[in-house]
Amino acid sequence: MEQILQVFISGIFSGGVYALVSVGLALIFGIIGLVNFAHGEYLMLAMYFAYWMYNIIGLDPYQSLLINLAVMAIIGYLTYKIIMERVLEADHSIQIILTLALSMVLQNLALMLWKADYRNIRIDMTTDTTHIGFLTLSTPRVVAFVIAIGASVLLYMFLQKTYTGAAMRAVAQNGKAAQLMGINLKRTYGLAFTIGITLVGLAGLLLSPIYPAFPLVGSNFSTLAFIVVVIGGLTSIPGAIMGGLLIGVVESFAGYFAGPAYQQAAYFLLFILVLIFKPNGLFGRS
Amino acid sequence: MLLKIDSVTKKFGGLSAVSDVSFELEEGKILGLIGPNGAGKTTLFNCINGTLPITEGTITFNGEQISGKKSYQIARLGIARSYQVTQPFGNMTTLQNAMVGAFCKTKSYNEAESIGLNALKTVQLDHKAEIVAKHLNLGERKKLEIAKALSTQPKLLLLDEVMAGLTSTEVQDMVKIIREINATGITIIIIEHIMEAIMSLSERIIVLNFGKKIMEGTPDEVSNDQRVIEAYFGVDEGDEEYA
Amino acid sequence: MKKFLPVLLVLVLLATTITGCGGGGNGGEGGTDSEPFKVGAIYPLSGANALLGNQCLTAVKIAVDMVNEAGGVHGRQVQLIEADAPDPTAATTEAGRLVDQQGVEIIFGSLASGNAIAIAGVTERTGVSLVESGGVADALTDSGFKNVFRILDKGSLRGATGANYVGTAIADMLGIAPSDLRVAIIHEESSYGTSVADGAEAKAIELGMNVVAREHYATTITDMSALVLKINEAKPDVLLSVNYINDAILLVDTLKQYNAVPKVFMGLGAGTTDPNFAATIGADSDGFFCTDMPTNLPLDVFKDEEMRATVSAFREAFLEQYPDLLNVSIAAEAAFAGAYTFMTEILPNAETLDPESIREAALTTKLDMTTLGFGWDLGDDGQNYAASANINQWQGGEVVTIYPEKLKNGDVINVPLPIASE
Amino acid sequence: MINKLLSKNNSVLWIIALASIIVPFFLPNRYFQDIAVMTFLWAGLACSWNLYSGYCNRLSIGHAAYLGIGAYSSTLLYVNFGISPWIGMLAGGAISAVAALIIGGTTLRLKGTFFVLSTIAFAEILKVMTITSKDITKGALGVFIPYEPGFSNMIWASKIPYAFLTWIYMIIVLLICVKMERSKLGYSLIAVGENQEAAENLGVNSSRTMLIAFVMSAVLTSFGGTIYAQYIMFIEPTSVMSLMNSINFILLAITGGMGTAFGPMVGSFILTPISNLLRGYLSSVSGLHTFVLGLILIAILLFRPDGILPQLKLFFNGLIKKSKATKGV
Repeated sequence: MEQILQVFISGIFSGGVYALVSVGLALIFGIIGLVNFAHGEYLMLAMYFAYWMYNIIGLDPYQSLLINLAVMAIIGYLTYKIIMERVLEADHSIQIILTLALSMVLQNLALMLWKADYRNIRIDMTTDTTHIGFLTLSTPRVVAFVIAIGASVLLYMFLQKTYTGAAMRAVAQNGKAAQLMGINLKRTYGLAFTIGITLVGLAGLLLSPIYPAFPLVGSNFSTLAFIVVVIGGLTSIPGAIMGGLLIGVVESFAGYFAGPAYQQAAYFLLFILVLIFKPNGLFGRS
Repeated sequence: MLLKIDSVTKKFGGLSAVSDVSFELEEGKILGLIGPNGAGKTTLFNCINGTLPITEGTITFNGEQISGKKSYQIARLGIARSYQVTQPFGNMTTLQNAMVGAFCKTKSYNEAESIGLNALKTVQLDHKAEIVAKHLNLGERKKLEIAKALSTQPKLLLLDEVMAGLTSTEVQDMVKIIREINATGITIIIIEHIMEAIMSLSERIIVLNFGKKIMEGTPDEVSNDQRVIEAYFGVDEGDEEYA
Repeated sequence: MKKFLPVLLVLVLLATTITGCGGGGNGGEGGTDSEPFKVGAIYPLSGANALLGNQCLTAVKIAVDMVNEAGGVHGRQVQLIEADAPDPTAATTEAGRLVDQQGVEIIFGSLASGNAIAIAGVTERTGVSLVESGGVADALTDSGFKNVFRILDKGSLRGATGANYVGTAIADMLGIAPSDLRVAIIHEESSYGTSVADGAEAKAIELGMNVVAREHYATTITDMSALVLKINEAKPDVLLSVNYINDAILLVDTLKQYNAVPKVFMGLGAGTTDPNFAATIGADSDGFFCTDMPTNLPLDVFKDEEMRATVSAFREAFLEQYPDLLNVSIAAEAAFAGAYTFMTEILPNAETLDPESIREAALTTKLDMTTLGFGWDLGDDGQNYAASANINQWQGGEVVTIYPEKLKNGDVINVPLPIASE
Repeated sequence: MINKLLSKNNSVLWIIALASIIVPFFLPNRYFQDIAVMTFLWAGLACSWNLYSGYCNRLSIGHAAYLGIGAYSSTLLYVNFGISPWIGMLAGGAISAVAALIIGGTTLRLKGTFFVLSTIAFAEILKVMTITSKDITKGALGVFIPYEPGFSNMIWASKIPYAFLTWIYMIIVLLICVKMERSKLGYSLIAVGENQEAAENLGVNSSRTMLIAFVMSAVLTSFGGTIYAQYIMFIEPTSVMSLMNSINFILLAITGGMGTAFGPMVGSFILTPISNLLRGYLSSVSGLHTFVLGLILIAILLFRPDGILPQLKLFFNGLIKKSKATKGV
């Protein structure tokens, strides 16, 4: 029983990072309707920036948090302006392929600029553990979890309590109607994309003390984030959080009971089941 | 009786978009369907052709119960419809659009081509046969809607506001086309807001309001009926848009 | 049409680049009167294995430079043509380019066994030699290829060597009879991990040990908690583990976090031998075993003075290009050894540089020592039966060779590991 | 998106397709012949993908699964039981058909991105199954096909027979697509892709239409998988069933023009040689070739989202008009 609980908890904690990656995507997918298969590549970029900040200036990822997020926001905004804005109206298949091509470009740009080496950040906390009762928790994962959930909640509050947030929700519901009500559609889209990329950047920073940066590190996260977003019910921020945690737990249990080889297959299977039986997502409104 | 609607109700959640509507339609006739916005006219069409499952009641077509059947099955049995908001297959040519429905009754490409072409001739669109549909203007799109439906070689044609937005000459044109179609023996139910058109076309008219049938009669009876006048002018128009 | 112009422009630019490069490649100047002797190198330079692939290519380049400086092969300068093969399909095409377009006589490769087999499919036809110093899958030399020469040990042998040491020496040190010894096997799921783990499992069963768990995972794994909890459940005394570097570090971190470090950790090649392994994990790595080709041997192992100088020069040249690395990676050392030995020891023994003579020279030449620390003695299948795996142990951030006796330069420490659970 | 049924005026493209078999004979060596083989093969594969995804405008990013089924079925039958790959090819087709029926039956009704993601999911699950069913598939070690040339083994020493085989494969898939374009299935499929509800109202059984096309697409892809395996002579799950392979189908089709019979062929004729040559000649900087390839794709998508085919057609039409004009004078 203790073991099962331990497996569960470890799933929850890795799910925290998935949640954060996915919240960013939920924002982009939900509000702009843009399919971004290069999402994981921004995680990669953020991890590299964290590494360079650590390696050159000596700031650990937590100390360089704000600078990094600002950089990610700028990169996100530029991507939106240069590429995404041109395909807002395009067919989703064009968007998918365009972002796949973008991910090829970013991955290989990283390979060209920074080589394939694994860039580890080792801070004292990396292998620290926290004990609660019989439970063992990896400290950086706990920190990542807390910040991830905190950021997601902040985003949720932003969407619920501020005017800009309300405007974004209105756009998510019905872009044209929102435009008629005087909401600047393109600006709102740009903001949503920028926030989405900043959030995935944050996820990268939180991951960087645990996991090295390398050109392909983001490739798994793009598909995973989509799965979480769909399971969570597309536009729903709480849904994305719950979805992320669920995928973490499913992965963990599959790894424990069936073996790590089945971890990915398990969440893909869960995803297909959700699509078949609850196409609006487990946590979405019907 | 070609079509028999018996106490049909369609609910969305708690709201009844169509409630307890019954009527019958003889072969070869033109039936008008009017009512204010949100009265449930389009929803009724959606129920007849199987796009939406009905909540209660039965629909019988040609002696066969069709409620519960899928829309493509109903189309094959001989009910075709046009959409109020035109739905052309934008990247196909006008002729190709018309041919999709033709394959309903034939497997031969050549046969489908001639059926499609005939349908285009009927609506006077054959000169645009090779134009890609997204480049058509509104009037042409409305005609294409009818041609697509016609090419399935229906017994019953449901026309949903095919004249909305057209110029008066185009409307006259369309009235003529509908008459011609009817003359070939195809029964028609038509939803229309342009009163002169529907009054001159229809033999009988059914008036819906808030999903209920409030009256049925000849054009003359309908235009003089107090309830109809109230429905159109007296009461606030419902805000709910059902279909 | 206006918008189409940029696309056209890109295409035109590309075309010029390609023809430009092609022209340059063909007109390589050797500096001698005779035509250069062309050799190829195919490694994964992009994609998931890009890291080691690029290191291997660097090593081969250094070997070629050294050979050229010393006068080349049969008096001809060696011209190296490189190729990127992230997967077997690309390997086939690129092997075709090197063999049929560039006319290379030898291909050095290829890190991934799948690529090696795909390349062999091309080279066999024309008799071009494939000198393999990275791929360990048994199938490569078990499939009847005539011109594939593998300098390093087979995967199954490497696994078996590690398991054998566990079943004999380590069982003794722990004071547990092999039949009571509980071993768990973890491996990454590519052909590398699978073939080494297969060898280890077979040997462990042969020696009567209890294989209490065997799990595999994809190298893209980001959280090993479930794996570690599952393995820990089986309460192994010894963990036999085949990993690349990234996952090796993640595995040890996670083992430590869950206080699940077994009494003995026996790494089987690649990641656990990588200098970054100890550098990243720190002092806790003291006592972790790693079975691999001989790696980072002290220079005094090389009795031959010339060879000692060669190894030293290679290491220096390599680290110059990879200043971040502490030591030369084992993959690069093997790539160098394969290329250098073949060009300096085998080719001079071939009467001419045609496939038949090269093959004969490769199979008949016997060497006691190569720069990799073991000899050269190929069987008819092209496998180097002098190749062995060493049992090494991390001590103070350095790889210390424990076994075989002749290469031994330190004694075993930390059995059981001080950080082991219980 | 372009009019998908322009193939009436396809004579020039047919000439290109049929004449392309001459090319391998004029290529200077086996390397270029190899690129020609891969070009034909990928043209056939991309056309097979296009048969469902292109016409119906629903992307499958999981076609590597059917490539894998085709490759593994024939290879395992051949290596283990000596059954000729020609028969194995049919067996692979049958297995793919069953897989596509199951997968299609559960996912084809999904819309847009949901369908796309479900195809990725199924392909990944199949890959994991192939890796873990070690007893049958040899898992990650992959399967090596011994070199025993002969027609019945579908193995040849020269590249020319492979060029013929892949070319015939491409032509057959093209014929099927062109034939389909002039059939009830084709019209129904395109109509469903444009507007599913409107098509249903015209008597199109959309789920049946999609399922038939999906199965056809899977089976044809699987045939290509068998040829692929017999050509490379080594298959392993991580490369055959990789996401990158799945993506390649789409890249080729979209570059040429999705949903047109000849678009994917044009895409492969342009992109397969370019990507191979880029890899061959830009390998000195790791990653440069894929980077450049990505940039080309982004350029095409931003500036020519309908693919290159319409541009080609305009060009050809212009030529024809010109020649007519000169004749007229």
